[in-house]
Amino acid sequence: MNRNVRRQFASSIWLGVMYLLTVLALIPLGLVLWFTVSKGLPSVLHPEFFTNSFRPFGIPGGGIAHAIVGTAILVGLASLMAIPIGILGGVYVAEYAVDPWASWVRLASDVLVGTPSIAIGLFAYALVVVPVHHFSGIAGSIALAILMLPIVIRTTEGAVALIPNGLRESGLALGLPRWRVSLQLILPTAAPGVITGALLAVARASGETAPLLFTSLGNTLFKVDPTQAMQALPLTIYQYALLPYKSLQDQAWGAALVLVVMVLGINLLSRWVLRRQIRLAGQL
Amino acid sequence: MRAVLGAGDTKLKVEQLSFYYGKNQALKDVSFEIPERRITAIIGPSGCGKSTLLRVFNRMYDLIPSARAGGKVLLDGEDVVTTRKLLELRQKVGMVFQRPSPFPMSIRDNVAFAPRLLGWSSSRVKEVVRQSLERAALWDEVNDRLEAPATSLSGGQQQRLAIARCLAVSPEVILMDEPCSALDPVATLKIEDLMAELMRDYTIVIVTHNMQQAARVSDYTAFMLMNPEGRYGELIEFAPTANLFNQPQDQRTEAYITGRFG
Amino acid sequence: MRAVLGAGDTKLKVEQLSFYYGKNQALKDVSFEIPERRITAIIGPSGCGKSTLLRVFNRMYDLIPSARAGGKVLLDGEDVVTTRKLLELRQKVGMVFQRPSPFPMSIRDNVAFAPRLLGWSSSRVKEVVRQSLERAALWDEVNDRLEAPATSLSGGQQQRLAIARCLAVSPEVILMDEPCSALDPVATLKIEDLMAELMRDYTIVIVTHNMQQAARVSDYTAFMLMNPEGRYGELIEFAPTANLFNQPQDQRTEAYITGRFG
Amino acid sequence: MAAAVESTSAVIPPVRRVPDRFRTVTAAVAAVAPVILIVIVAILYQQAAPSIRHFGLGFLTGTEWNPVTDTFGALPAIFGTLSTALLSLVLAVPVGVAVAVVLAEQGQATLRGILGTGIELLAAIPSVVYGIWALYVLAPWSYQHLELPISDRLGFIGWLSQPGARSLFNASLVLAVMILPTLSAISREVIRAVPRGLKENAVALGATWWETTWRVILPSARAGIFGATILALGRALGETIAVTMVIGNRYAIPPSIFSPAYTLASVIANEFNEATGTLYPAALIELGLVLILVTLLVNIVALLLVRSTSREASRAA
Amino acid sequence: MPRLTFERELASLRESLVRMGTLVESQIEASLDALRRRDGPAAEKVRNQDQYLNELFRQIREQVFMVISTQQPVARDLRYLMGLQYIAIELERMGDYAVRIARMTSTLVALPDKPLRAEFGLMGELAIGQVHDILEAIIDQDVPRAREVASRDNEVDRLWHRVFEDLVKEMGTGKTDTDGALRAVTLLLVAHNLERISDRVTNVAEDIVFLESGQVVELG
Amino acid sequence: MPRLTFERELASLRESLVRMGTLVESQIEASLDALRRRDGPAAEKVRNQDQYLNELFRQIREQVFMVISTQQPVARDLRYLMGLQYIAIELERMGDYAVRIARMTSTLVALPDKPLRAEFGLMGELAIGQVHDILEAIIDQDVPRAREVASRDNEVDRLWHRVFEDLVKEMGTGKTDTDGALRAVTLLLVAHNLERISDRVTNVAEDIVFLESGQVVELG
Repeated sequence: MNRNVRRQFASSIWLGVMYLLTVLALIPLGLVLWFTVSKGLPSVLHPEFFTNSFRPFGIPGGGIAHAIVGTAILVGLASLMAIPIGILGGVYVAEYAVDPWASWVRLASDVLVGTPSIAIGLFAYALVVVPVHHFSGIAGSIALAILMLPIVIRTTEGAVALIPNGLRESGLALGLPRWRVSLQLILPTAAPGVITGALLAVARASGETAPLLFTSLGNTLFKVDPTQAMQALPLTIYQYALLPYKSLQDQAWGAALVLVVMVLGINLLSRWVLRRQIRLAGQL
Repeated sequence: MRAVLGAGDTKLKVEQLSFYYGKNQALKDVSFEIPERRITAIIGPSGCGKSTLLRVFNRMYDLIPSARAGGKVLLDGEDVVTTRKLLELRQKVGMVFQRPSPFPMSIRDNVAFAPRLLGWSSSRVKEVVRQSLERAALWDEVNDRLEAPATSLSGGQQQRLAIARCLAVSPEVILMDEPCSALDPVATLKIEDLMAELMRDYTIVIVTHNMQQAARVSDYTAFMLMNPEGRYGELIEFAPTANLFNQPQDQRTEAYITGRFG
Repeated sequence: MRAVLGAGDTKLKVEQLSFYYGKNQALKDVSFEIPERRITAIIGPSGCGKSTLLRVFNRMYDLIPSARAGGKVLLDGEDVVTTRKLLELRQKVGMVFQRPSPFPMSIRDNVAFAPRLLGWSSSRVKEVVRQSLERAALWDEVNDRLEAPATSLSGGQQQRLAIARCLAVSPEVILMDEPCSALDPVATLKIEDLMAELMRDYTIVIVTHNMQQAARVSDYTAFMLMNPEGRYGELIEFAPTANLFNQPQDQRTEAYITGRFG
Repeated sequence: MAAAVESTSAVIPPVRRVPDRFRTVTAAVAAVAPVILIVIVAILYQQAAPSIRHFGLGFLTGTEWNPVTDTFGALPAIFGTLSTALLSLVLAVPVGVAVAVVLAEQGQATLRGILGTGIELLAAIPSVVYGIWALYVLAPWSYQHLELPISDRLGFIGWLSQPGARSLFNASLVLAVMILPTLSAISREVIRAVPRGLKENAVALGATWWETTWRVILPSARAGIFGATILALGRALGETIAVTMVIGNRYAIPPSIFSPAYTLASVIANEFNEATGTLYPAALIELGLVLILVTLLVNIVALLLVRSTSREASRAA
Repeated sequence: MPRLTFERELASLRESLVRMGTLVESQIEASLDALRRRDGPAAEKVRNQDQYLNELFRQIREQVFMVISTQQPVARDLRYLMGLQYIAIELERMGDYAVRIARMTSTLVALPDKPLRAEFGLMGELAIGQVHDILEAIIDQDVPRAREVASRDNEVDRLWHRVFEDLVKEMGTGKTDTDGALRAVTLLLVAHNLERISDRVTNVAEDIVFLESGQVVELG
Repeated sequence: MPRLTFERELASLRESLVRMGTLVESQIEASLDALRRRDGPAAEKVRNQDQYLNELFRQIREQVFMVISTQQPVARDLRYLMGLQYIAIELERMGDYAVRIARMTSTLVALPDKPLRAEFGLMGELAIGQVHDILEAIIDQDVPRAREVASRDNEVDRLWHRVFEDLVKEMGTGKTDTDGALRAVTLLLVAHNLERISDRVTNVAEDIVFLESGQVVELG
């Protein structure tokens, strides 16, 4: 065979292998979604699943209302703490990128993103639970906030950094003060990216289990008081799944379906927002 | 020759200007005088410090923490290098960049952006928007779609919008940092014509790596080079453009403009 | 005038070439003949399809899935558009891009890249590396550090390395897509001089938005414009460079080269 | 000459800048991130202090974990953590790079968009969902169709014997799925950051798609891909819930990859709420401290690697 | 689109050229006037005025230089500039001829007065008319006019030959003394210079055709 | 760094100019030779040869055009090109003078033979020498030499005045017939043209000074 023909042939083979591996990588996604839906759907189809709270094994009509509300409260509180700080911090890191301090913040954020969530749970436990001597939603939300903070910082930074430097310089060259340029010109321009970051952080926090294990602990009752132990969706799944009762396992699958739909929904939404941001930034 | 008709008074007087990024000297002992209501071009090979020099004039270098300047740059007698009235300085000394960077808002809002933040009355802002767009030779092209996003304009139009935006705060000096290097020849010549018009009212300083452009548009030209030993930029020659391109006084200038380097 | 001395034979014959990106027509009915061992420049405002045209000659457009070409481009009589021998074609028709893009390896390995893929013997590769670097006027600057990473070279050197890399597979035609637009004037003139040297052995086609450059370096010039209605690029005029810049036959060419557009 | 420059530069005073209050405020806010990081380590250290004082370095090498006798050694957990993480890397890296290569190609935007979205959604799925899936679906299947056939044929090799549904191997398998998106997303970015010109140049020289990818693109992205791998390693080390659900939770160095094991994170997750006394929780927190220090180290190395590549890429471009 | 700066430069250059042309015309007129009126001081003035002309010429040349080096004209623009310069060269030469005529007038003034031949008046008028009209052709960028003006060269030529023959005949009668011979020869040279001026007008006409159309033609 | 293409163009241009100069020199030589030998056909040949000269001139002019429009020279380069062109213009004029001399030779051939004055030989030699030497100054880019050559103009001028006075005196004796007058006037014009050639050499010298140094000088 002619050498060039051989080279072309080898290239085609390799291309096929690469695509094959990609498809292979997607199989777990399909399986996870399939099983979550098929096993979770029966539970989810009962309306009381969303309105009722925990019922012990054998008592029908158990639901996850307490977990959904708990997750909402936990994540909501965490967002209130993490998002404003994260955005301001992200603006700082992006706007003063050459500051030595900014690179420390950046490094710390990256490391924080990679820190095992269980360790953050331990930290929140030691920080909040130990002094007040009982588990609480607040402890859980602090743990989640710590988890969210670096994500918000880095995505905000990324979104702001995507804005061409020319925009910043143009603003400053007009004689506008730095804070006006940053907050009234740059940040609005980067808004979709920043929102994406916040959404991603929310999605991530909603799905986390480990940091909640020793902080909000979980609760079988419907609670809206964050100073008490609270249930959350992932906790529900984790706890029910390991129980030897079929009905609770089914509820775990149902909760998993709810969680997946929620998380993937937020995720797809954030991707859509982000795409707009990128298109906009491309035009600048 | 315009340049021969008699120069304007000195608008910017650069005196023994040196500039450092951290420990690295970027400019050394640059001295010359930029005349009012004329176009002054700064040319030289890359790395000669021409952009740095331009960014001294409106203190854009403040963005870089390690930057330091020595010497003086007198704008109407007031030292730019040490002034604490940074915002006033930048309103007086506008700047147009290589990339037009339209703000992500309507054409009108782009021009009105700074005036509004400066708290001007809305009728005044409206007037300023119109005037600035007219002066930037953009009014006729956009007056029927002032609400359209600025990003919908072509590259050349965006650059004229950037000029209009800069005119909106009534600068006296306009600095241009390679304003045409991202544009095609058609848009470039439009900007050049616009510069010739703006010269009646503004002092213009343009940095360009395109020496033909400097020759075409400017009244005065400063030629800079990087000192081969010290690695800092220095001013080699400053003269009326026609003289510089016909009878350069310095060997190095001649070598550069005739394309015989190194 | 070189061009007057008698043109080389036709190397590339473009016949009724049309080009589409998906549904958008990018080129329409372009026909002209590129002579052998001459420098042919393609000029025109941005968006006129000059880069697209160049990328037809070595089928680089194959990288873009939706691209289609109609008509013929005969390279020594063989149609480039329909050939299935892509690798051979690209060895015959080399290309130098706007950005030099040195491969992340040593200077030597950069040049030896393609020869090694072709399975040449190591002694032959060694010889080719030396020859190519010499022809690209880079040997003297790098022969003492062939193992250094190519990224350590300056921009102008990198571009000459890209040329050497392309010479290594003994092309007959060299396409250059704005090879100097990322370089400063010093490096630019070095490349231009190199082109004048290479012309003895290679057919060179250069796309440039800098018409002064086209005027300086080329023997023949093709001027293209975007059709205002159809939004496709078309060839307006093709002539010896000296004629085109002195006595353009088409009004639009004259308007463009004298800087009076639109 | 240089000395002269030096001396003049010494004379020039720093520019008197107008104070930038905006910067001060935002910098202070941003300080929250590093401060938290330090405080985490500090507090964990403080909480682990009893155990550290009691066991010293022997904690790291001890193999026994007995709350009754207050004997705590971390080695089996450390071993489990490292081996699941490394095994998952072995499984995920080739696939992840292949995915990255495919996704970084231009053209066929729709197909690639769908593939890319799919891969990224993999990352979005909460680990507890992976856990329940792994527990009920993946582990049984893997036991039947992977572990049994392999140990049947290769069981004479000790560490491929004793198949079980809850095993180190299955934990690695689910970990591999979980780190795959990290791996491919970062690798894709790194590959995309390879200047387009490199590819065009290689193609223009007559290189085939594979030659271009293998000899030009992947080498350019090498350091970045390595960084992505390390980053994925960090994720794998710290992953808790899914692993806890399938690894079998046996505190011992397993004889085979198909045997149950334990990881640092899952020990904590399982036992912390029941831990009483001083030494037991302190020992668990010390496990957390070990985990966090290891991941810190791995992360920092990875970040430096990824950053150096993107810097190189921007220099080349 | 206009290219403002360049157009401005071109306009100023054309203006300078017209100023130069007007000066040349008046120089020729003045020199012939001085000849007719045997006015030594007037002739002297023509010779002095020439320096202004030279200065104007130098300026135009320099200006062309500056425009070429700063505006990099090509095609029609370059042709136009070069054409202007060629015309300036011709005008400068015409000025020289006027000076020569003035110099000869100085010679003639020293000689005994004798009535001038009618042909001189005619030649002078024709030449001045040609210069005047070619200037207008420059201003109006009027190629046909330029060609027409150039064609009048024949008439001047005819007159020159008549003057030449007559003067030779006059001297051939053997009745001339030295003064007479000097006068005759001087007048001959005056006529020669007028004829040369007319030649130059033809050259200018060729230059006009060139700068407007790019064609190189031989007129006359 | 060289700018290969541009240098190549310049070299070819300079070569053309030298070829043109050589042709002019030989034209002048031939015309004077024909005059001395009263060789009608030779004179005729000079007049025919002029078209080659014109063609060469046209080519140089065009080449200058192309170099300017394609190479965009500035400063010294532009000066050099323009200087070359100015010199070509002067050379072309010199060629014209040679043709005039040849034309006069045709007139003289028809007249009775009489020995030529020595001054003609002298003037001719001087003029040819000047042309020859100024060509070498061009080739060698030798400014002092150019100045020196230009200074020889005075000698030619002196000879021209002597010829003029002698001829006027000769005609003033009243002993000339028509043929004699025609011959005298024709010779006078020959001398005049030689003097003009010498003037042109001065102009060329000025151009050389200009193109080498950028200074505008008045020589002679």
